[in-house]
Amino acid sequence: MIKKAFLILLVAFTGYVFFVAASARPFGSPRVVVSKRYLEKGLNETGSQNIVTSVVVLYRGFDTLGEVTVLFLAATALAALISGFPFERKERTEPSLVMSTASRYLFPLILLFGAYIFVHGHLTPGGGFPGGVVIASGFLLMFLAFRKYRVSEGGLIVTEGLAGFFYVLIGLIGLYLLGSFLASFLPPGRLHTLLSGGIIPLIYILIGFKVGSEMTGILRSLKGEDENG
Amino acid sequence: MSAQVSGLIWIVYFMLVTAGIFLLALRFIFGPTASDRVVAVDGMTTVTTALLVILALFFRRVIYIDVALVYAVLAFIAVLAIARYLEGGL
Amino acid sequence: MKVSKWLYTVLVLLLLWLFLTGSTSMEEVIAGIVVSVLIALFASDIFTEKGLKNLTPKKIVCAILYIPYLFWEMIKANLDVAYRVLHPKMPIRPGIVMVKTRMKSDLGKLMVASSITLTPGTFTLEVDGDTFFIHWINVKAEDVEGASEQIPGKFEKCLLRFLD
Amino acid sequence: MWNVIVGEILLVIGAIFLFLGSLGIFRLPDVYNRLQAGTKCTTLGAFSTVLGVGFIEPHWMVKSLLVGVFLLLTNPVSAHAIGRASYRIGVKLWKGSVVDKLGEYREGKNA
Amino acid sequence: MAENIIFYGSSIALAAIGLLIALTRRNLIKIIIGLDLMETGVNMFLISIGYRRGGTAPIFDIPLSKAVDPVPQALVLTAIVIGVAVTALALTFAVRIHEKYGTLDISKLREMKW
Amino acid sequence: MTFWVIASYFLGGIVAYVLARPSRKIGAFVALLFSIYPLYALIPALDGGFYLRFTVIPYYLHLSFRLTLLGWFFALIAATLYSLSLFSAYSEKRDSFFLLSSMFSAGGLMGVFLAADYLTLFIFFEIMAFFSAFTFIREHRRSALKYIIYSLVGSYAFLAALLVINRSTGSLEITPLSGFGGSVPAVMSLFILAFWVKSAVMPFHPWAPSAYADSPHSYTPFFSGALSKSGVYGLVLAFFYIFAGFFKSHHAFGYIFAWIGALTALFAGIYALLQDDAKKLLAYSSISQLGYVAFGLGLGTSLSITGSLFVALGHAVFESLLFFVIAAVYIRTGTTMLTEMGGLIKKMPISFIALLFGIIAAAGIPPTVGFPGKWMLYEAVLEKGYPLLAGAIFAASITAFLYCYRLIYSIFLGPLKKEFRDVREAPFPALVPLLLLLIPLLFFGLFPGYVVDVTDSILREFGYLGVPHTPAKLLSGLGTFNGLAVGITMGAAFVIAFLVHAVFSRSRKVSELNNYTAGEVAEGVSMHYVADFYKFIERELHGFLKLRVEALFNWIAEGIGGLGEVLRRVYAGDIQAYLVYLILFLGFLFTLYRGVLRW
Amino acid sequence: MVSPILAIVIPLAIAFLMPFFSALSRKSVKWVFLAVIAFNFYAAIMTFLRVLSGPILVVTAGIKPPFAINLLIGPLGGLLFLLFEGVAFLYAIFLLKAEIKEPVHRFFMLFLLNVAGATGMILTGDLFNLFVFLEITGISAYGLVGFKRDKKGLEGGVKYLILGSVGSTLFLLGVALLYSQVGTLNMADIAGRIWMLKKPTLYAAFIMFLVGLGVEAELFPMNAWVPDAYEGAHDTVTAILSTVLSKAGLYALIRVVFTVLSPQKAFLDLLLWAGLITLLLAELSALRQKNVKRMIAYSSVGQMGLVVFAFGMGSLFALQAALFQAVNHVLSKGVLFLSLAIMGKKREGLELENLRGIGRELPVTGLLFSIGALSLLGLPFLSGFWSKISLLLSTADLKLWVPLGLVLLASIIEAFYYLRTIGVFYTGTDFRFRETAFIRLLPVLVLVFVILYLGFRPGVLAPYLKGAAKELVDRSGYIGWVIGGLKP
Ligand code: NA
Ligand code: NA
Repeated sequence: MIKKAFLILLVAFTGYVFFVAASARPFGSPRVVVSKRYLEKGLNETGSQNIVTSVVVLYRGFDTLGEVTVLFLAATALAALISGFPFERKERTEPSLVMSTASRYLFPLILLFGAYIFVHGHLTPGGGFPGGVVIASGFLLMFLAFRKYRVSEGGLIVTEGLAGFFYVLIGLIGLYLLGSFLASFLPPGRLHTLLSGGIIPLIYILIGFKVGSEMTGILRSLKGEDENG
Repeated sequence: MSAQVSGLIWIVYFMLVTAGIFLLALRFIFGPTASDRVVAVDGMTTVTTALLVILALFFRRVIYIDVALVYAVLAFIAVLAIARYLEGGL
Repeated sequence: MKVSKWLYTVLVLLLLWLFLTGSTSMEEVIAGIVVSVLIALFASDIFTEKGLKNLTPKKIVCAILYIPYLFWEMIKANLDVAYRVLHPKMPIRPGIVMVKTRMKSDLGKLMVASSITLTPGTFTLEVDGDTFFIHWINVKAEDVEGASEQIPGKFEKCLLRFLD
Repeated sequence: MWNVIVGEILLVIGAIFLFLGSLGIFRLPDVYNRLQAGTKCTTLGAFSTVLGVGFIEPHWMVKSLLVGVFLLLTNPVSAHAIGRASYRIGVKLWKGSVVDKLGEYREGKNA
Repeated sequence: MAENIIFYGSSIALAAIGLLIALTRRNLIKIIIGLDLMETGVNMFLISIGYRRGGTAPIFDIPLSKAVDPVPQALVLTAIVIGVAVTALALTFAVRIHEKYGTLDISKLREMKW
Repeated sequence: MTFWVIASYFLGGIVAYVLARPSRKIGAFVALLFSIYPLYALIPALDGGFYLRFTVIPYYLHLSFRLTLLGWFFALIAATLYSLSLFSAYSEKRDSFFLLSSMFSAGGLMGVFLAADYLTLFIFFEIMAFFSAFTFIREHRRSALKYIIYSLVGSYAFLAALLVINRSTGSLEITPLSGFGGSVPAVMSLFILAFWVKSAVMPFHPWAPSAYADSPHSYTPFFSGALSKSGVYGLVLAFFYIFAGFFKSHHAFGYIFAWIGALTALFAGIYALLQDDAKKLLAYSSISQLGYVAFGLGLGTSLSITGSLFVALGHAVFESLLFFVIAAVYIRTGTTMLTEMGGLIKKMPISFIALLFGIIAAAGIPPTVGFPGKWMLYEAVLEKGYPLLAGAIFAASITAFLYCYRLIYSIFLGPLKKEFRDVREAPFPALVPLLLLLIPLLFFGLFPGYVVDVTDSILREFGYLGVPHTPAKLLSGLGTFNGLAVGITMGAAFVIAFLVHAVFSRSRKVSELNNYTAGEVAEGVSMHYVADFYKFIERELHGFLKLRVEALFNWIAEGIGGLGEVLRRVYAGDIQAYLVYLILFLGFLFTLYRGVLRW
Repeated sequence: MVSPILAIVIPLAIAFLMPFFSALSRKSVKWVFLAVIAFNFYAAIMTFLRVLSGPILVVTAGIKPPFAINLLIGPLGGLLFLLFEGVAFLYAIFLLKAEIKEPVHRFFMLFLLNVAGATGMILTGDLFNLFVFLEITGISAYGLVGFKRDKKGLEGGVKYLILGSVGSTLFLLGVALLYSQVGTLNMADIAGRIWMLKKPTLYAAFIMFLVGLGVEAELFPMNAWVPDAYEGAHDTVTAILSTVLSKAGLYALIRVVFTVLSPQKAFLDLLLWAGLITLLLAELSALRQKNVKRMIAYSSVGQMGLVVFAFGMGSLFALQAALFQAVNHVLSKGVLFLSLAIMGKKREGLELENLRGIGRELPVTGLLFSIGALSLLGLPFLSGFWSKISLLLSTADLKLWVPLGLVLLASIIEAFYYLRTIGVFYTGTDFRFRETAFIRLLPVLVLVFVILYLGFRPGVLAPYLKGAAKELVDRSGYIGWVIGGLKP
């Protein structure tokens, strides 16, 4: 009890002091240095009307490649760690008919919605990551609703492998053509339409595929295979 | 450009929804069973979805509706997952 | 049949796409077609059983007519709940009753179950074959046996026309 | 401007039903009754809200309705899933419940 | 100052609660949840840094007079994905540990000490 | 030339390591060849030295060597002893790893004597310490580790001194420290600690008995006779060269050091009496002899320094001779325990003769190399007029008689054990060092002046006057010692005594196997005198002997170990504890910076 | 001309494709791995040579810093780059004959990404990008540690994961704090605007960075995961953790403190004492360890402490010594862990008692182990001696007598347990000679060769170390490279 109280005090103290340090900055008027330029020039420079997207895919695109790698890494590590795990659940209940039927009909719609999100990443507050997650959630729905629903591992591997590879390839094309990795070698295009943003939609589509297949792969690994299917 | 919504409406709307969320939170906290909490969560997701759409109107940004849609999809699947977990179907 | 299923799926998806984008510009439509085609390639089997046969004019009209009916039922349901919730004494007599459905297809059962849930005082707790178990918020003694007609019956009349 | 008026009314109705749904979840006695209230009222409340938004900003109607339709399609399913799971793991009916056909049915099946 | 307290205070409180959970709970899953909360707190902090009074989402589908800082949003996106990755991995560890040790009690994981 | 004096050992070590894998004898032989080159190079000449440049950031460090007379004196001793020890190693069929480490240790020692700067000195000191430990770390890990830890404490103390000196003077060259800014006594203490430890002068001796006893028998002579001289070398450098100014002006320092030396000589002698292991006995004897050296250095007069250097030389000769004898005996008997031997005189006559001369020298009896140095030390202390000190050092010389007697008696006299009935004389290579060492043992005893020629030059380099002498004669303020005359007298007396004994002896000759007594012999009870030879001393000094400084050092070591045991529990395996540490550290940092963070 | 960025992105691309290679041929995986690492090594050599004539600025997305992420490879980065890729290359050779549990291709994917992550950490010029690479390195390391999926591996892995993710969360918090006040994430840009920071924020950010990165840099008290993770991990994994990973964490810490935040006296003092305490505690803890791998793990922690201590001194000389010591630690620990891996194959478990006489059985391995250990102890004419002596000389230069004494004390303790270990390795007789395959010895031999070479020619490193140290001391130079006028 004393230990717990001590820990609470310690954490509270840490939080308090940190709050003091954090709130030293006057709130609501940040010292905008780089983002000022993004907001002022980003639209014309990159062609993406969603500035967050242009920051994610271009200005900080290298981060995003790393981010994709992190997800890939987690999927890999997870698959490695779970490998050989005895999934010996025998007493799984069957999903209800209502649920499985609903899932069946919702599944393509959710996939489409996911695709919509990552295709329009430069126009709406979406992008490859949420789009990919929505797609994976569609697969999750199927896993939940059908005990025997299967996703081919080969398909997932091919998708994520190629998506990742093409991502790097696009970066390398930029390096080759413009001397800079991930440089946008496509024109900004017609603003506010689907065909804008240079390489941004391209990359976001790849990310969507990659994230979708990776998250699905993670779910697949965690689901395991029970003896019925 | 677009029509203004009366301030009173906002007040009424947000007050009611806030009160609702508060009640749901109470149910979530007091349970008593796990199912009760899931029911509270499920209710909350619907309320939140509505709230996101309303916020789109409040800020006059249609793009936020996409957010509401994503949220609705994910919340639905999450609730299903919890339900399946509860009945031992995972 | 396969092509029919696939085409049907593509059409539905493309429609949804257009709703989502809210635009009919060339590139959006093309993108929509590409996406729909891709998804339909591996999802059409689970999405539909009858394919394009779903799209007869009669079925479409019935489906559209079903919507206001459902809404009317929903509003009644909500007022009912409002009454029970707001009433200080909470006048409820809950219980679970068993009903049979006439719907054959999965989709039909789903629609019936969902409709039941959204309409006054009832919600579908469990489905086993054609037997539905309904949680009823205000069970009257005489209802327990005649529930089958009372609850799903009213939807089924309508639903049977465009689903089964 | 009529559309704004309609929209506002719909919004208020939506808010009221959302609140009532929450109140139902809070007040009603057991999981099953709470689900009754929760599903019906919140769904209608949300639908009313999106419809209202669609009226106020007509350009948004399609998209906004998509949200509503999605909720309409999914909420009964999730309520069903929760209710079924609760029953299966043995969450008791409220003591004032009058009949439990499902319990009888399951007993008959097991016997 | 009020905004300071709301935004910073709540994100730091969230992080602190997460930390406290990680420090006091014995169950590995709960510890992972605690860490996740901590991360969420930090992400909230990051997001609130980018806030500007009257700012809106930096998406130029309409002309904007004032947008919030897009950079923290991009950062948080990355941080969230990373958090998901770590959490997934951590949960896998939990699964395997439960298999090998028969428990999720973190204090039983002392095969190697001193 | 100087370069090859050192490099020859390292090169030879590697070559011998490789060749000894197929054949140990070839390896030992090659090692011997490589060890003879430095001897050959050292005997004739003193050349200027050389520099090796090692560019190390952040400093431009270089290794430099220089052959000084003092270094030459010790280097020659070391090179000789090392070559001799390889003969013995040849008989013992030492393996490749031993050859490598012993060659490297010899190279390290050579580097110490030839170093021209502190860093070089330190480097070779380290090499010497590590590789001498490696010669026996495999068989006797505990004593080797003990030895290396003592050495490291010393050499790191030296390193610290080196760093201070470099910080103050900006140079690492070994030169007298004048106008030194820092605290001289502190630096000097650090500096001499290394050499103090290495020369095993009390109280830093505890490593020596176990290390000498446990090191390979063929290596111990070099270990004791030469490696310990690196300590003497360093002390001489410190007292009379580097810190000469301080040493001259602070008489108390020298006086105290002389006392430390005298007490070392005395107590180590007493301890030597009580040992049952011949090598331990010799180890304490060695410590005792180095006590004499320290004593002489502490007195700080020309005569005493000369005496010290002479004792150092003598010690190198007779102590290693004695160890070589033990090695030879061990080859045949497989033991070094005094209580397990006896009566070997007829079986191993050459070894007996060598041992006899060795103990005569160790006891400080003319005309051997053991006497002149001690004579000079006695003269010096009397000249100085320190009667108590003189008493202590005389008492020490009595102990030497006693333990020497015990040594020869236990091994060669008395009854012969049954199991040694068929023992033969040691193999020839093991006898070579015995025979060769007898030459300097007698020659420098008869003609101490040749040694004093060298020491005089050394002293003059340090600004001291020499000791008046002729080849055979030494002059002190109080008297004269003529080695040759004494030698002739003693020799004549010995011949006469032998004749008298041969002619007039009436004693009955009994077999060495005779147990002297008839009747039942209890098995397992040693009938040999030596078992309880000096037990009475142990009884009398019981309380005092328990006060061992070793216990203090062990206590410190165990304390550190125990601290480690406690501290490693910080790593408790509990992840939440780890998290708490992290948060505590955060809290600590906040507290540390509270002024800045304003709370 | 090879762009240094390829050393990060090519491994990523190949890691993405690894499952294909695995499907084609299970054996090809390790060769592909070796080939990629070889490419990285080549890139590192090329970059190192180019850096000699001036720093390299690599921009991404075709947009000049600070508006897009950039890499900056100065002398420090070049040196570490070469070191990391060289060591990784040796490990890749070593792994050719290693026994690895299934799924093998996942192991190599993780390993590859680990190397790429560490490379990214040292090359990047952006603070948040550093965080991303920190996570890549960390997550791959968690996976690698737990890869054996036995009790020890899982335990070590999860402990590392928990501490590591708390650490990186704190680091992120630090980044957030900095961004909130300077509005930029480019390290050079922040460095140039550090005056904009209020002091509380500067200090709070420092605290976050120190604690956050201290986890990876193995600083006390954030290093408690180290022994457990090292003990539980596969041997080669332990080697890369101890050599490359810890250095990457250290680099991040040093870069942040010296370049980004400006080296305040208060910060440096803290580093100094934290390093010293880490050193002492770790050495004391190692003293009574029975398991050799765990013992070396503690020793590794101690060495990191020593390096941090040296960095904490902050003088140009001390920084050079610290870098030299870090290089030597990489070399020695590589030798120790790899040769221990070879020994582990012959015996059950790595308890000291089990390894009796192993030096007789594996004479070459035993000898290499001994040389590695002796270099660590600072035996003259091994490279460790020179770094230690330069470190001590700079300690003396700053008149830090108490720390000097403590470092020497720690060295004595270290000598004791290493020599004890070597002694045990050579104890006993009559062991059958069964030396391991040459291909496994080769990497160790190369490392030992470098140790010996540097032991006799320590000066060859001098100019590079000096350049690297200058890069750390001269902040304005660094800022100029990035913001000023280096042509991309
Ligand atoms: Na819902
Ligand atoms: Na997390």
